[in-house]
Amino acid sequence: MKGASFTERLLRNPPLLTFLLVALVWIVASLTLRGFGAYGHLRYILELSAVIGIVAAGQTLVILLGGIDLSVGAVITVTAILLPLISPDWDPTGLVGIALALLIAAAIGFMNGVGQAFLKVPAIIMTLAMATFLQGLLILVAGGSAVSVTNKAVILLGSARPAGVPAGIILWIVVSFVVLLLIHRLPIGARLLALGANPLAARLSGVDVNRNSLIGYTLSGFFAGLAGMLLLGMNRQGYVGIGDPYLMTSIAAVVLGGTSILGGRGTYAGTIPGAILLVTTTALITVVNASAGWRSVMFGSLILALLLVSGREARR
Amino acid sequence: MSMAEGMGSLYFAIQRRRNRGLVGLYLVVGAFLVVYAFMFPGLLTIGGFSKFSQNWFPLALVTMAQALLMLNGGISLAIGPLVSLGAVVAALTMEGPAGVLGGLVAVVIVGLGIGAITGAIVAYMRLPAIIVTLAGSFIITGIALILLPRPGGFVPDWLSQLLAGHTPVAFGILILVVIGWKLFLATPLGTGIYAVGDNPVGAFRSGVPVERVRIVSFALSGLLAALAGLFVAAQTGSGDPVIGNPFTLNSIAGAVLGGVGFLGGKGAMRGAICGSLLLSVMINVMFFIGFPPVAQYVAQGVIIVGAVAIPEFARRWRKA
Amino acid sequence: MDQATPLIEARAVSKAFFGNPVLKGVGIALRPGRVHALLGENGAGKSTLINLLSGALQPDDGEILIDGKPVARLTPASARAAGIAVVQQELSLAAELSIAENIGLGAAPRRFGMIDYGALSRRAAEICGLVGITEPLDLPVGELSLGRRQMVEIAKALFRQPRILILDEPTSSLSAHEVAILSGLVRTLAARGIAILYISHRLNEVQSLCSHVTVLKDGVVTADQSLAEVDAEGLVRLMVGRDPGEVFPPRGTPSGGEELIDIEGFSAGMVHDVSLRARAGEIVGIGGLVGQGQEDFMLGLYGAIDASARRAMIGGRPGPFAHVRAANAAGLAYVPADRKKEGLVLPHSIASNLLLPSLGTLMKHGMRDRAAEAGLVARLAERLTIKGDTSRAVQALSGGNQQKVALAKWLPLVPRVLLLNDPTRGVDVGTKREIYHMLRSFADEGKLILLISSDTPELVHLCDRVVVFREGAVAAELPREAISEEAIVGAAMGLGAKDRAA
Amino acid sequence: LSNCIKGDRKAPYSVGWANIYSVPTWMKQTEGTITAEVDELKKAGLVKDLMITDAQGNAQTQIQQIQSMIDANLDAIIVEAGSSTALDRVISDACAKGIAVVNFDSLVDTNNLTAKINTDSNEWGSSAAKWLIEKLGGKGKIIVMNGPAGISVSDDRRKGAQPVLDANPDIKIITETNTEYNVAPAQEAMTSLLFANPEIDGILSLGGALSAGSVLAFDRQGREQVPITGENARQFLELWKEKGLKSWATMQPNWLGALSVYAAVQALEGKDVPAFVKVPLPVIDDSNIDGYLAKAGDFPADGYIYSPYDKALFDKLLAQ
Ligand SMILES: Nc1ncnc2c1ncn2[C@@H]1O[C@H](COP(=O)(O)OP(=O)(O)OP(=O)(O)O)[C@@H](O)[C@H]1O
Ligand SMILES: Nc1ncnc2c1ncn2[C@@H]1O[C@H](COP(=O)(O)OP(=O)(O)OP(=O)(O)O)[C@@H](O)[C@H]1O
Ligand SMILES: O[C@@H]1[C@H](O)[C@H](O)CO[C@H]1O
Ligand SMILES: [Mg+2]
Ligand SMILES: [Mg+2]
Repeated sequence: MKGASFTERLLRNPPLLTFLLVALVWIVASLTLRGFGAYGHLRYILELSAVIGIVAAGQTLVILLGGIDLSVGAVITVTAILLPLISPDWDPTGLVGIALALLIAAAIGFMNGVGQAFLKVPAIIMTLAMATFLQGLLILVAGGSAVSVTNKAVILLGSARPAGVPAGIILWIVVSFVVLLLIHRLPIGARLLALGANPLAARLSGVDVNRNSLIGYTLSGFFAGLAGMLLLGMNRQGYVGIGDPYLMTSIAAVVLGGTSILGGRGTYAGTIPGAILLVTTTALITVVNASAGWRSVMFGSLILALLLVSGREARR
Repeated sequence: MSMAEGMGSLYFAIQRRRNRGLVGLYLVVGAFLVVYAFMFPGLLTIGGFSKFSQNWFPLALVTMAQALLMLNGGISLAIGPLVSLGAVVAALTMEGPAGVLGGLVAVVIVGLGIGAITGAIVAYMRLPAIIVTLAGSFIITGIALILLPRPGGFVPDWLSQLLAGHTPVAFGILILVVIGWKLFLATPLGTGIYAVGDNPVGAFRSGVPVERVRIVSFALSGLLAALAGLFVAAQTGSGDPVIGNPFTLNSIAGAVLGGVGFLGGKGAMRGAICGSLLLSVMINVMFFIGFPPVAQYVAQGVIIVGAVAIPEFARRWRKA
Repeated sequence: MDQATPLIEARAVSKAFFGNPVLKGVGIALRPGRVHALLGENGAGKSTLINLLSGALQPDDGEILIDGKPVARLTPASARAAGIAVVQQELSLAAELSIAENIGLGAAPRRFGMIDYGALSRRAAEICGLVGITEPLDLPVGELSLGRRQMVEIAKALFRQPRILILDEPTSSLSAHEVAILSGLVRTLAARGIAILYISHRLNEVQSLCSHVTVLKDGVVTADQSLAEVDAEGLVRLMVGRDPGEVFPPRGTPSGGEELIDIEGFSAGMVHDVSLRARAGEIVGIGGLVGQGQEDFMLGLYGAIDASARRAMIGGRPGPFAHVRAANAAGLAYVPADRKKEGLVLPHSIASNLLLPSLGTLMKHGMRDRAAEAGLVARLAERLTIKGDTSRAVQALSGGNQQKVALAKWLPLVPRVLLLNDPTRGVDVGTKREIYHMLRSFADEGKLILLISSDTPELVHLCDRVVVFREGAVAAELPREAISEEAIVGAAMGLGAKDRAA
Repeated sequence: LSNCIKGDRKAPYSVGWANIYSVPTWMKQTEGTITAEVDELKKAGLVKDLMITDAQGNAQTQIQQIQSMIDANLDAIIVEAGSSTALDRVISDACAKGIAVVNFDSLVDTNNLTAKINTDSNEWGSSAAKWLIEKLGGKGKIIVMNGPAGISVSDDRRKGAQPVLDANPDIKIITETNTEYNVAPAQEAMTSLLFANPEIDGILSLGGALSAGSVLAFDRQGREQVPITGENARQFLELWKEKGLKSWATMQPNWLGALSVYAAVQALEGKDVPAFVKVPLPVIDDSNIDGYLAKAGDFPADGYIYSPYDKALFDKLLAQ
């Protein structure tokens, strides 16, 4: 559009805005806080963001299609605990274990989709119940204790740094590439968006609601599994509860990135800086010397302030 | 003509219709209550019923607080922290010179005030409620922790006895709250909650003060959550800065179980209240059946899905 | 009467959206007792002007006067206080609230600060009687058909006892019967001294009801005159600015093409035991009072609701279809009546909406071929004269242009059977003409067109055959020679279609 | 007779364990000691069944579950409290019904119960602080790692350290953290702190998993380890050995659970159980760490290596 000024265009581009916000926070923080802007630290922030970013990839898809996935935390935990347990000894590469674990994660997502599509259970209830269910199952399987990983590929994923770039970040880049393609360059992306914005019109336009919901939830399960695997690699240990912190953060990253929580509008391009923003904020608050209460207040206020900038366009 | 029925009959006819989609849920909840009463006949005594309803009461209040927002097209992730803050404020003020009355006033102000501020941010800045309240949840938790870094404070024993003793006062209050809600719904502002939730533009053009409705619903929701906190303080005799946190997810679960839609304008409060009752009675039934913790988690997941899926299937089956 | 002070007047108002001017120095004056028509093509700015007059939008420039006095800032509330009521083109109802509550929304009688349900019930009943709403007042509006919701919308406006009543395409989804009721009502209200602004694309209505007209074109007023000496053609000329030519295309001779629909004992929703055969090259009209199963019939054919049949060959494949995709695969396309709820993904761009059904057909290297898609969108926009940037949200289009998008999106799939549910609802006369000619040429190309219409003249002049539904069954099937308004209405009302046929 | 005991309950007894949250490994291990003890007592004909509830972290649910245990008229209730104040009233109710109530680890404020069994959290904090300060020669910059805010255990440990820190003004607290008692969040927080603080002389960690997370953060960032306090978490003890840390640790024995069941049954049997059973805190240092590590294989990877226990030990502790 020719009429629109630069700022106007910027304001209408939540992903870009969120990216600029991240840059701004980084610059201000490194000028004021010793050590914050160190290359190593920023790299570490990105590495942590990768986990959130990958879970939030699935969350983005599901939210775009008008749903929500409250089971991602549980799926991460399931993957992180099951992967070491099911990696067969005869496979030195560890890839078989990974494939199995991701299959399980995707199957859980698929079940969520089935609940949605065929049992007509609202997403929020279906996935919440699934999380509770998995919690019980896990205690049963793992007896509630942590398992250490010996899977070669997973350890490599958590520790390798080809050309100084942590493997987790590389994985995230790949995921981003795939998800952005999926949303913007494949028919399914447009179908998910249409479903999220108006399921009835989409159905009458020949979009198969059930099938696309199934695909969306399955992918969400898959990406949560992928994140669980990365987390396992970074921690070397999976335990019950390891995925819990990623539920709310994955949703927050999506919304901070300008995607409508009601579905039908947004892109993963916003989620990426959204995830970085969240981790950055947490890191900032951690180094402030204040009581727990004050730190909590500061964290909330900072999120709110960032939202005022990046979330402006996300009106209903 | 049939519609020229008597005066109040329109009101009751509207009410009757709202029950239709909820029959399935009523049956599920009823079945659970029967099973529970069968296993624990003490439920049917005054004392037993009192205790049961006291344990359900705060969940019922927060579910109403959540449903109120969801009907209006909003949602709050700060319900739990607000319960904590309500409990903290009650426990801190009631032991001071302000006394119980002062404490009550303080809790009411805190609930209404925080709710209204949140509502104003959502309504005027046009930010998504889910993330505003997520940020709010950290801020409110922080305030509760600053006010009362560790559990403590004090609520006079007579108040605890009154609200959470061996009489069903809490249940009575719940009924009053429901009546209050019905009265509110019968005000133009109350009807506006549905209209704004369903079709904000249309409501605006019909002369409904959309922003004011949003703010009022957040304020009332905040009030309910803070009052739930006051009750928790009375029930436990003290304040705890983190006690309310789990209520957030439970309030959403209760409301959605009760058929309240995510997008606004869909559902009824009675459904939400029923949903919260199911969540509550489920805990007792599982205990009396003697489920081990693992089975409790699994069963809970299955029951929740079933409670939504079974009525849906029944509906489809009846239609076919 | 024209000398009286206008109850409301807009002087030189302008309005732009995101820098695109929609109204440029427009003036209009509504006087008591006058039915004033506001005409203009789709997107001319009629609804926008109304939004200014009712306080829903603020003008960028110019002023609004009520009773001759300028008002600083008109809001919906202050407009209502000044006696202005609007029947919105975009329905402003809340689905979960009852008919009565909707009617009273924002203006309900109160007692002790609460809605006085007794008084509401009485007054709403009175008005419903006036406009012919017979459904129980406690029924949630969400359970009503589009046409009935429109009636509720009208009742809602009347409930406010307006001095100034603005009707934005009030009849676009009404049946003939409902239109008659409304016309009578409008006359009565005007006789009582109420100023009425009437927007419609049905020029016969305008002609019979209105005494004055303002015509908008490209954001400016091109006519502001009495309708006294203007005849039907003159009206069209006023609006289009030139001679429009025949509205309805000439009918050819039915070619006896391939049989594309052959159903027997077909049931779906409220439709039961319907039999129908139809061939390529035909335009088959489906008439009847609103809500007699016409829509269920189409949805059933389209696989969108459960259907059963003793025998069904649809598009050359055995039906009924279990899914929309199966219907699409058989060459069926469906254009719903409620374009906002069912036809379009409003917040998405025109381009995305146009591409939705054909996603996956334009692929390159396994990915969407953006260039090909852009070409397709451009061709469709051109063919249906959808002007402007196709990356705009379809929401921002005027009603008529939205309808074009809802139709155009199917063309790339080259459907053989078009199921059209009131496709010209709210479409301006010029565009209507285009659509009629397009439908005829589709038929000539060998497509079969099933057309539900609430506009009886459309059935009479466009269709090769009309099937009239009543209570979920076919009440009459009128061959070309037998089609007339009387025959259709008669059959629809259950007045001896069979006797006549005999 | 012990507190709450009325002498009209007869063996075999039914016992309830009201757990706040069953998921953390510490809890799993503790449940193991409880079920093992119950098996013993069953053999002795003293216990007939054990009911376990899991409040899923919700103190409000825990109240409800304890109420159900009262309703079911269990003979003994073992409580791992989700709030130091919230359960006071329901526990008092149980006590009034003659139920033996024993509370361990995470304690409640009320004394209306049969016994509280715990180590001394204040002493935990002060001993840790003393050791660290001595190690640092009374001077240096330290970071304090706490468990979750608003929880009495973490709060009590921190409080115990305060007087010691006050007495040593040359010890500077750079900053404090609050995280769950889990490795990953602790490691994440410490990593950020390492970037922000080039000079750190010691870590006052008040939880085993927190210590492990801290050590891992130092290790991953290639920073030289500093003196750190901790707990008998297997992972921490192993890191200590592996990295040759300068460390000190203590232990919150999981068999507090078993001891609680044992104490409850003793009380029901008419024995005199002291109202507060103080379990001494052991010191783990370079001199005895090998003894702990030798048994590591018997414990979960993220579990706690607790010292052995037997009836004799229990009797001795109960005889104080
Ligand atoms: N909210 C909006 N944002 C952007 N553009 C808008 C908006 N509302 C209307 N427009 C544009 O303003 C122009 C006039 O629209 P308007 O709805 O007033 O037309 P109309 O004359 O009522 O058309 P119709 O006969 O189809 O109802 C259209 O081009 C439309 O795209
Ligand atoms: N209308 C539809 N509704 C739902 N899913 C679809 C639809 N069309 C295709 N898909 C599925 O979406 C994914 C990508 O779509 P794509 O169009 O490339 O597949 P396709 O099967 O080649 O499509 P088509 O059926 O149009 O030939 C595939 O898994 C495809 O099966
Ligand atoms: O619809 C609900 C139910 O009637 C409930 O019992 C109270 O609030 C109303 O809004
Ligand atoms: Mg219009
Ligand atoms: Mg129109």
